[in-house]
Amino acid sequence: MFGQIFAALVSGIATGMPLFIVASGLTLIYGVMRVLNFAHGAFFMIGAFLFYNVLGGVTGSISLLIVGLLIAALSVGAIGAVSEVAVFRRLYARDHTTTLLASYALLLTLDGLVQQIWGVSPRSQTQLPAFAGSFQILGVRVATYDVVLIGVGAVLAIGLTLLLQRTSFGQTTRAVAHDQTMARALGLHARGVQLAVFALGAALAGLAGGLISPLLSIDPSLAPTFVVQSFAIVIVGGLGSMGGALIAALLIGLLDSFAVTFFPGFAGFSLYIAVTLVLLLRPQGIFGAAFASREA
Amino acid sequence: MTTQLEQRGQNLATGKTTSAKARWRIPATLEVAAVWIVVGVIGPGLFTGSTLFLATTALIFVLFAMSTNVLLGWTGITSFGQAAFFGAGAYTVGLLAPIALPPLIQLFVGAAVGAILAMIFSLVANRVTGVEFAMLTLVFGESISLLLYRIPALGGESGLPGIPRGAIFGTSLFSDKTFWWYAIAITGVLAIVIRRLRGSTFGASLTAVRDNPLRASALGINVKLSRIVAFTVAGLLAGVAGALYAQLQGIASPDIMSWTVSGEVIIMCLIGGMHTYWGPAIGAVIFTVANWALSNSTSSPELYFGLGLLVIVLVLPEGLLGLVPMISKRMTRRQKVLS
Amino acid sequence: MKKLWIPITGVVLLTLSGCSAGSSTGSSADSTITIGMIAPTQGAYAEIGKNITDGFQVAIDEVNANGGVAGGKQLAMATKDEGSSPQTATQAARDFTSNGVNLLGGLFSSADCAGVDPVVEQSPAILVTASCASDTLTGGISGTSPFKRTFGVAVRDQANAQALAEVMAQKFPNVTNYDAFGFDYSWGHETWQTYRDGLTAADVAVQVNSEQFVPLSASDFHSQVAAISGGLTGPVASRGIFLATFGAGTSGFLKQAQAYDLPSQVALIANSGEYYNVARSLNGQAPDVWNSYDYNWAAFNTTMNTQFVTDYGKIANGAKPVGWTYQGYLIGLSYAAAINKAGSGDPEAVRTALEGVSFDAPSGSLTMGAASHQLSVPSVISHTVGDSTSSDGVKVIETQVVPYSGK
Amino acid sequence: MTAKTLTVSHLEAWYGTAQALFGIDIAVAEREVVGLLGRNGAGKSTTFKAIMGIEARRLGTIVFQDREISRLRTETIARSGVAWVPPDRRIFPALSVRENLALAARARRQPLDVDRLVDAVPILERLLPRRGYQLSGGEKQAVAIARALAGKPRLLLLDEPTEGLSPLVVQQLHESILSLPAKFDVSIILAEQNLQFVLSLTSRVYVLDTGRMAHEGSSTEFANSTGLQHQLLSVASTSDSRSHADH
Repeated sequence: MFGQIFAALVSGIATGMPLFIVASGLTLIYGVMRVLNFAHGAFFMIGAFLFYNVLGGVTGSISLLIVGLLIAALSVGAIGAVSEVAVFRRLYARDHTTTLLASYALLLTLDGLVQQIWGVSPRSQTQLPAFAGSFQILGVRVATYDVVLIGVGAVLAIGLTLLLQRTSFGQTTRAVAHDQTMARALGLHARGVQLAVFALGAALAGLAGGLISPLLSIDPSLAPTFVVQSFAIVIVGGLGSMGGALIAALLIGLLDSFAVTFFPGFAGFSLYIAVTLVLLLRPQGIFGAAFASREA
Repeated sequence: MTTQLEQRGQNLATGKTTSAKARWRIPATLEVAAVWIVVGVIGPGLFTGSTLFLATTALIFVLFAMSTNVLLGWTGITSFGQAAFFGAGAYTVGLLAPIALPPLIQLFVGAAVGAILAMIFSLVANRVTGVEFAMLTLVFGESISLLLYRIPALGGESGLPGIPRGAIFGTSLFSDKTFWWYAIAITGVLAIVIRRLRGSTFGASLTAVRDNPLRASALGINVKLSRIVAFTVAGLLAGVAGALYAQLQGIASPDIMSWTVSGEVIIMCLIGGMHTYWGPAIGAVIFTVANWALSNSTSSPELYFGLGLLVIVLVLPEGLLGLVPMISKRMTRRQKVLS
Repeated sequence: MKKLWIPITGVVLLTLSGCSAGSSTGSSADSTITIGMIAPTQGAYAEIGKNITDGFQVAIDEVNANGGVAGGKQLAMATKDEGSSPQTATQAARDFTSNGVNLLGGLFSSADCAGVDPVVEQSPAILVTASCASDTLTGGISGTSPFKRTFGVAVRDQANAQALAEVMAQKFPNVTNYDAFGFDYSWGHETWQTYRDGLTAADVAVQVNSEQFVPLSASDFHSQVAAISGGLTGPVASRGIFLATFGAGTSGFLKQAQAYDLPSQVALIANSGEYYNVARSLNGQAPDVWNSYDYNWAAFNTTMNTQFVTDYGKIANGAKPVGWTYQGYLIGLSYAAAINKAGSGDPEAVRTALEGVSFDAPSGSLTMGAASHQLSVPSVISHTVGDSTSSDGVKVIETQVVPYSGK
Repeated sequence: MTAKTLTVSHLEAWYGTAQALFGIDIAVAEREVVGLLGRNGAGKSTTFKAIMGIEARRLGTIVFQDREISRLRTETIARSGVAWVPPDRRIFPALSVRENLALAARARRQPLDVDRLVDAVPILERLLPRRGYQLSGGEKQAVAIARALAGKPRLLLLDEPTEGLSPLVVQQLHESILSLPAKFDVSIILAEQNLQFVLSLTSRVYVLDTGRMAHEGSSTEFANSTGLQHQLLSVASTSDSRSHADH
């Protein structure tokens, strides 16, 4: 029994951390611009395809892996920047339905573009030998790459929190997030901040796509798969809260792994149950509005 | 800003569009009836074979889009779960198929199931609004659609095929032409009902709720109740649309419950313009036809569809029908205020 | 109101452009018989759709090169998108018949067939389906097809699972501790059930460790893989994993299982459903897998098979045909044989001719059941492993053909 | 007259389709403090927003330090040296007071001179580590003024600074504002409902009435003319059109 619980705990964290990595960019963008971006899934998918393209399906060395990730993140960041200028910037003043739909339209567009560029055949990215395989800890088998992902997720969570809390960019970002007009009236380049945040959020999606691609079939059906989960994490975590997103992702991962282990019948529902309960009991999310608390 | 919204709200309540300062006016109900009769008569002449079938599909989506717009355009509620109520109507018809009830009764039951489901959901979810509410509707829709695979009676991925169309007043709906007339009659009656609702005090109270919930409640409107009623009405009409759809297609399948369908119906409203009566209807027709035409004429319809949608969202915030006041304004008033 | 003409004009233009796009597929000359293929051309299953239509194209190219059908007539293919729902598939079928194309083929999903079959039944058209292998759609069990106008060339899902169970029971009688992983819909559940019953019937004392079912659209199986990995019991030689998945589900599971070294901790991984394309996509890293489906290119040592593999390679950059390609190919051969037998492309005549028609195929002579409307295709058990030195990254270790049982 | 800091000519502005200002003229000299008076809704806040380029569409010319700014973006106007203190203060709640100040200084590429700000606004010293949401109304006002000054502006637009403050705090504020032009080399436009507060701080006043300039003259003259006061400010109420600022 203990072994099972421990195993579920470990696999829950291993399930949740990749979700956090995907959702972190979405959380960032939502926190500053209040945009729930459907196209985030397409950003993720493009990251996976680019990573595959750079490395040709084989991950030779750790430096190549890093180069691949950088290229995926930077390129997708650039796509994000273009989307911000071409689409989202024009919609910040509009209601959230319009923005959601615009991002959905962008998802469709990018999805179609990916099919045009890469075709429809699924691809596969081989794992770096150093990260392949698994080891045992307290009788529970743990995949080496899961440990890598957990590490990356932790670094991202800490790094993003420091960026937002400790740097001048973070201060400016939080000011723009809370009150764009006042920030501009002080002389802050709100538009520049929004552009930077959108690009950074997209880059995080691209990074996630590259990072998680060795575990997935890389094909055009990838775009929507993480969108609903990422939305759920942003909502459950408390809109825009990075810490909340981390906890929400881990919570959803743990719920899923415990459901799979102990209540297989509920497995597919765990995400929905979590979201429903959190929204009904605490509509502002676990860490409601911690990013930039609103007075109203 | 507020005044503009107010103005729009009043226009909406009285059924006027900003452009139409017409000296003469056809009664709104008559206008709707006339359009439906004209379309109904022209339809079978203009369309044959599979295009008539497509036109019937479009007609049903017109009803579905109009029902969704009760939330979206009238009340300002975003729901990403309307497919659940549409699907509920369709599956009701599928489950009733073995009993061979008359088609109209099937529609009534489908409407009731859609309405009850929507009412229960909105009662539970009532304390949440805005994006969170939209998220909750998405989760609700996805959970319901997951149930289709878990409850064996609902047929899993194959759904409930082989639904007969039945007969009405002794006339079989088997041929696509008779079904067209049937669909025209049902959607026409409901379109008139929707038109009347829109001009009623109920419609006006929804507009007030949309524009300013605080002021609405200060005016004595029960905001929560209005939202629940709007949601229930939308669920009821979506249920009818879904039931019709199942009768037309002869199958209730799980894909109609997917969140993409919920997204598509919102897109229909947006394409046409959600602040006009005709907007969702025109959006539904364009969407259905464009979707069909694109899927067989290009290898990546998503690309063109996405681009088209982006253009509409960015350039025509009030949808295609937003063009009408834009053009008439440009014609009558040349002078422009510098911004 | 008076400005309504703008959107209306738009609608009319769209309608017209749609009509012109669709109407190019009518059977133009008497010397050509057009068959309308419905298959996914976009989205997640577009590659499968391409496999099906490519296989069909190879068949009619071969037939046409050999002098055509019914006294020199050429076969031609028109395609429409199956979409992702029975509604789009049905609309495609209606569009074909409206344009006078009444010989239809293709369809990937059983759910879509469930929607299309009744529509075809009420139309002048006939339909030969590709991978719609659900039991309810053919006369597989009762011996009589529920639809007079629909025929099937795919091995029934349960026949494949049954064949796999028989071979596994014979080769691995000691593998008794099973974990199952499948798509959470009836195909997944029934395939696993059939396999399990098949093992039991062959006197294997099956013990089920866990059953994990995931939505068709899922791609992250961390929890399931971890649960299977953590729950393994008994010696390695007694452990087996059964996969009731295909496509991205299979490859995602295998990749995540490899991260847990799962393949090395079990004696066998068995999968019922098309797998070769998945093995190929894994860059030579595919684990050792036993699969059961309609076809493997290495299974048949006949000149016709060699011809088929060569001809397909020409249009597919040297790629090997997979089960779906083979199904498309069999649709072409079925139609060619039936049209020859009927002497014309008249749908009613072809329908009658299809019942009981026999023809040579890569796997030997096949017969379309007169009542069951089911082609007598054998199952192929193939044992493969990833091989980065092979041209397509897969090494076929062995194959075994399990004849059509007729049930 | 001394050199002009700001010259507003024929300023018109709109909220959506509704015109709110109908040709306003204002001139402010260097280190001058002028008052902007008017009934609730007369257009005082709109004038400030129009100068800052916030929300309202506008026509006319606004010359600030010899530069036409009426077509510039808000942030560019702010960077050129105009600072705005809105009636609702709008302190960033999640940031500390020091961060609020640092942000404003950095936006204008100025070093943050906390001592100088504390000198002008003494209560600032103990507030520095607090977060925006922890401040009282008077403290917020003090921080808002300090934040505006942190970027070393040449023109300060103070909108209803005494709104909702206790008499004691108003007194402190009075002293602070009095010292600003000399200490910070800044001109001030003070929009207020509190007539005595304005008249004791300014040399000249402008009085707005329903979007039009109704009176312009010296503060002493206006202080002595009860007729004018009655005519232009009679129904001054305490609540204002705060709802506009929330968008």
